Amino acid sequence: GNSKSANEALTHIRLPMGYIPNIQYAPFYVAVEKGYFKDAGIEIEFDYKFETDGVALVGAGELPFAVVSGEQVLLARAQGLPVTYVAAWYQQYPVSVIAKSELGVIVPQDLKGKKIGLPGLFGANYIGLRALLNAGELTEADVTLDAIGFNQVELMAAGQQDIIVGYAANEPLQLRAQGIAVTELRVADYAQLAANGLLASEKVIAEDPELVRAFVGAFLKGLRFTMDNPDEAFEISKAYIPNFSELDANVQQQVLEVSIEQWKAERLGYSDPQAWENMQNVLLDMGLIAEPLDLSNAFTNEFVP
Amino acid sequence: MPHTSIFTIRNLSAVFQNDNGGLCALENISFDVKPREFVCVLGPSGSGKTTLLRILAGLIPPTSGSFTFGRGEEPSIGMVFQQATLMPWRTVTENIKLPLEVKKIDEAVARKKTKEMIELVGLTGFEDSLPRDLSGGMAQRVAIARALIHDPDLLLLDEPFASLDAMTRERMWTELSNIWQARQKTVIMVTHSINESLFLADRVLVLTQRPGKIKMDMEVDLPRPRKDEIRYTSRFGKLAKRLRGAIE
Amino acid sequence: MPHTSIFTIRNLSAVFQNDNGGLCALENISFDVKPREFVCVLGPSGSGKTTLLRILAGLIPPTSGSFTFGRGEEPSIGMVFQQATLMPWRTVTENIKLPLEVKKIDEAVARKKTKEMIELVGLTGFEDSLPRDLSGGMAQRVAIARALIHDPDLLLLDEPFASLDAMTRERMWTELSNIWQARQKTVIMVTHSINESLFLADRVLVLTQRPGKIKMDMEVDLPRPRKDEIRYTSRFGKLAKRLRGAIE
Amino acid sequence: MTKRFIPILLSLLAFLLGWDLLTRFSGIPNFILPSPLSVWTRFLKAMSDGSLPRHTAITLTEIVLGLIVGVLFATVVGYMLAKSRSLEKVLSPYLVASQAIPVIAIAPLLVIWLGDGILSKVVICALIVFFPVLVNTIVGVRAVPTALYDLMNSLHASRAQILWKVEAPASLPVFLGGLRIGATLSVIGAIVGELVDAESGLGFLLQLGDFQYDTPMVFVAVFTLIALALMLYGIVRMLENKFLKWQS
Amino acid sequence: MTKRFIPILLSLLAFLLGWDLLTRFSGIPNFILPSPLSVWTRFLKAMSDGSLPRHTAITLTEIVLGLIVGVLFATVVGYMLAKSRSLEKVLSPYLVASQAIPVIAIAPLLVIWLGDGILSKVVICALIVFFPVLVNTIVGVRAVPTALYDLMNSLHASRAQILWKVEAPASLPVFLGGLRIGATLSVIGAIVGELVDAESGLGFLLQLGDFQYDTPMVFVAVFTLIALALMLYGIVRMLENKFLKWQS
Ligand SMILES: Nc1ncnc2c1ncn2[C@@H]1O[C@H](COP(=O)(O)OP(=O)(O)OP(=O)(O)O)[C@@H](O)[C@H]1O
Ligand SMILES: Nc1ncnc2c1ncn2[C@@H]1O[C@H](COP(=O)(O)OP(=O)(O)OP(=O)(O)O)[C@@H](O)[C@H]1O
Ligand SMILES: [Mg+2]
Ligand SMILES: [Mg+2]
Repeated sequence: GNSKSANEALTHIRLPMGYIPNIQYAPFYVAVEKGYFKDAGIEIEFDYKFETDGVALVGAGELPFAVVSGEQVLLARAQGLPVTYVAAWYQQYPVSVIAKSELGVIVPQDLKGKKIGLPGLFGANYIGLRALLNAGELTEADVTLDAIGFNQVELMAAGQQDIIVGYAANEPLQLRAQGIAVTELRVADYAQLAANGLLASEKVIAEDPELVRAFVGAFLKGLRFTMDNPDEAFEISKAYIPNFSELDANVQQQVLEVSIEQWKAERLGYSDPQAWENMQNVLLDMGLIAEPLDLSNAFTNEFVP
Repeated sequence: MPHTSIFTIRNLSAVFQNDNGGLCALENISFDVKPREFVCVLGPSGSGKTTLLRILAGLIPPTSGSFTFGRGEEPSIGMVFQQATLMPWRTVTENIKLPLEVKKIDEAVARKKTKEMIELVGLTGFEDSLPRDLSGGMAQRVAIARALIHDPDLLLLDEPFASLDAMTRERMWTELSNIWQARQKTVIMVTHSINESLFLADRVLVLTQRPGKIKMDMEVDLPRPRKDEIRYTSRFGKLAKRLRGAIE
Repeated sequence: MPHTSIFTIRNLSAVFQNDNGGLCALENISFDVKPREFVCVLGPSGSGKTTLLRILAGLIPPTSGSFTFGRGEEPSIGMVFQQATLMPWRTVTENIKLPLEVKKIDEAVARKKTKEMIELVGLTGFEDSLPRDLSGGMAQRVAIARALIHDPDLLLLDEPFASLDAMTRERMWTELSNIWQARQKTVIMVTHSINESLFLADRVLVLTQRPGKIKMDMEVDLPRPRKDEIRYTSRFGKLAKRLRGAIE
Repeated sequence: MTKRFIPILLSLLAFLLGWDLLTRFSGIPNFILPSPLSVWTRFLKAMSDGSLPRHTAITLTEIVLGLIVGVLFATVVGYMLAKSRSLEKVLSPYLVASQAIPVIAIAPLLVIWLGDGILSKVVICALIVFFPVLVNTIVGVRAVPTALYDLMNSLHASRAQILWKVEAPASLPVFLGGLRIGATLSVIGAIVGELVDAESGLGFLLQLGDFQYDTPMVFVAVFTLIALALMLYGIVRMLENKFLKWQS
Repeated sequence: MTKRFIPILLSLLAFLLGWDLLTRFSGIPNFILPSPLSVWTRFLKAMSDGSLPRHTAITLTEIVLGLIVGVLFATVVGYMLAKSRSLEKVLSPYLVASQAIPVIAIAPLLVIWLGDGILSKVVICALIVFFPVLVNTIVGVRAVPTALYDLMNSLHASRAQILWKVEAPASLPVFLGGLRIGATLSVIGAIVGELVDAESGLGFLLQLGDFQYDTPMVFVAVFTLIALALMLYGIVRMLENKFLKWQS
């Protein structure tokens, strides 16, 4: 019921996405194309800058919202950034450990004694890996970590890495498309962790809660539509992704499929408090935050319809 | 006998800082120069002749002593340095034209004047040559032309004819004499040639070994215009002998 | 009359490329130099004297013609350039010592020899000065010392005494004569001074205006050692007059 | 004209051949090191769909603006620092510091202060261009021969005349060296800015290609960057050929 | 000695004060622009837990190795290119190209070919150092006065002697300018390498601090980088003071 009349000025929102234009952002593209944002009185401008810069700008009150991954919220709050997670998008933590099939890595315990390539010793990949190791009752000392930058697919294809960490909706699909048989250990299968969603500044929550509600609502509509009509969503997204024609349409379709799998929830947008507890424990365990936070400020389901 | 000097130099000293307590190049120099006077400065190598010219040109301040211009205002200066000091990126024409550019003389006038000067110093045909393509004497002639082109009140010449052959040098003497006589100029010229100084100067200063002091200040009372034959007169011989005596 | 020449120059020409078809600096030069001969080269500014020396030193190739060394092997060369050409980062001592370094002479020997040369050219007290702190004549004396220090077979001197005062110059004449007589040296020296050439040379070459050709090749049959008084002899006067005639 | 380019063309052919052989026989998969042909095909595609020209235009605009701003600042500041050692002492720590700060560390500050638009990219590019030009301006101006200052001062030239007629041409060789470095680095400067805040430009294409595993696109972007760098470098070389003719 | 640093200290104080006031009154939150005090506190912490020294040591090792490799290559290649214009024509497109390739574009190739250890970081650092040193080596060697080559050739000096006794000292001012730029950029070079595969070094600390929104840590890393850059810059300035005394 927040839709404003068409001739009223729309609220312009610049939204840091944290990654380059990608089919995973289909819900956002759908929400634009279907006019959900417009109906909510919002005009969206996508901004594909680094994730942490987006969070900092939201924290500084320069921007109202950002798309972020779960751990970012806690890390930011631990440093006193006044930001709150207002809608869950991914219900599953999107990271996987990917191994060449011949290694027979089926359960986390199989990683013991192995060398694992990951982009760097921080970031979602690292956190996901640690959660997985925890689930397998392993520590970092039981494996060899090898920081290789965002070159996991290349190095595995070149035969230099046999086990890597990556995103479930990306690296395994790319590797299989290259004809490399891999098995996958999904973090989400072993640990329920707060994952990607929408972040809002405390400022906008305090000053303009209706905007937050409208924004979340429009996004969730897009999410719902995408999950219900993946093919149409796929078609809609094409225009938003530069050079889409160059990409392997099959792989892109799979990316969307796998992503939709990770979005499924009984109540779209809902944050499970347990997932936040778990995430906090992982971060505490890793020493990335020093002491437990008041999680009630970190996320809210208040704006989720 | 009071006279209006174009400049007055009193107790001038110049000391260069170095590691062992400073090198005294000039000590207690005092002299006056009258307007339109042609003064030659002689002295052994390292006696401070160049230093004196540099002080007079205002390029370095004296360490002590004073030097004042008669009419209060600084005269315009034409200087020939001991090294030719050409700009390597400028052609002969452009190098000679420099003083006119600095004085913001109209380009067409400047071109014409430059052409005359090039003829005067015998460099026709080399107008567009770069300094690196000139012989030593040719470079020096460019420097002479540059010093004369803007018709300065005061000429400061540091061994301007040192690397010229006898014939060219004598032609230059005549030209310089003519210019000096025709226009209202004061000239101070360093030279190592006794002949040159007697042929050109009204007055010759001889400096001592370092530190340079004035050892002799001699009027040259030879009649003008001085032709080549004057060298064989007894008056010339006598003056030359006095100078040679002072230089030893 | 056959004689063993230290080098032989035949039909030498030098042309410098320029925009209008090349500038001919030397044309068809032929002469022989005997071992231990002292040759002076005179000629107007721009007549190719420096170019000739540069060809003899092997710095530029002649455009045509040949020049061969008598005994087949290249002699070691000591050269004084028209500009002093000192290395600005080296002190007086280090500049003078350079040829010994190039010849890889033992450091202690080199130091001693350098000290002697510094005394010879009257630069005691300036051993550690940098070139920028020297007067023009002092820089030239450094260059002279550098050309002599390694006792070369062939001296190529381009107006080496041009910026020296009369007294220093005459002292240098004597020193050069002594060195030349005491050691087995051949000297080719460019000068603008008729006196200088008659005082020092066995033979004087006079070049013409550009393009330089040999206009005169004159033996100087004055007895040695030549003292200052020789200038007032009639033989000297006669030779001087012949030279002056050739130069005009 | 055409002949001069033959060795370059040959080396280019050799490079392409080597690259092609590498992709064929090294076993490196195509999506890591694409073949020359696939890059060429991708290039044609990116040209025909207009994406490459559009993004190139954006990056080129940033580069040109960044270069202009960076070079202007560097020249002015460099000149001031060359003239004042005490100013240099106080400022240079900050200038060096500005070069050691990774853009990633201050990206949010840049966005807050300069916004998301072209300004931040221009500033990042200018910052990278700044330093080489600054240092070479200082080195170049410091090396201007003092003799030329003396000449200009003797002519009572103004500060501006000294700047334009002496300091600028004399320091030009070293300055243009700095510009060569700056122009080449400017390309990376603009890309760095685009990588932080990717929405358009070749940096965006590059990142997109990287994340989309569209390696031929990455190589197309890289070759476009190289072409831009070569173009800018070529322009500076042309300036050198034009203005430094006197040097060679 | 102490007096010379007063202006620097004063400017540093002013900088700290300005920064502090900025954080207090600009409204920019602490996690974007931390206060000096919070950075200092974080610094002490990072020192006491040993993380800062450890990561700094790693980065410093990369920088030093990268500098050595980059400078050595640049000097050798630069010298060769300075001597051969045709070699320069063929090679320089590739050298320029190497500077326009963003590391991100070839990161997979780098890691495949060089591994993910210190080698790839040293190479990236060396690549960035290379170019300024290369260009300034070329510019410096090209500007060596031909007169000094003539001098050395007249002494039959060997290529090596010409290199060490003339070319090296004469090109040193410009070369050291290139080194100043290279040393300053080397810091960023090492960091860029560390950003590609972050596991240790200041680049890792920086990225970790960024990830954790621990902005004071980011600033501690940045200030450490600045300190490293200043140290390297200072070393080059010391070399300049030592070897270029003759210039000032
Ligand atoms: N810039 C300088 N720094 C230090 N000492 C200097 C400087 N210029 C000249 N001198 C010293 O001052 C003394 C006088 O030098 P000056 O050039 O005036 O001599 P000069 O009479 O012109 O000699 P010459 O006939 O050889 O040119 C010399 O001993 C020289 O070493
Ligand atoms: N590198 C060069 N390039 C072009 N032309 C040159 C070059 N060197 C000399 N010349 C020309 O060759 C001619 C002879 O020059 P050279 O230096 O040999 O004369 P010189 O007899 O030594 O004269 P001076 O007595 O003036 O030193 C001159 O016209 C000069 O312009
Ligand atoms: Mg002098
Ligand atoms: Mg000559």
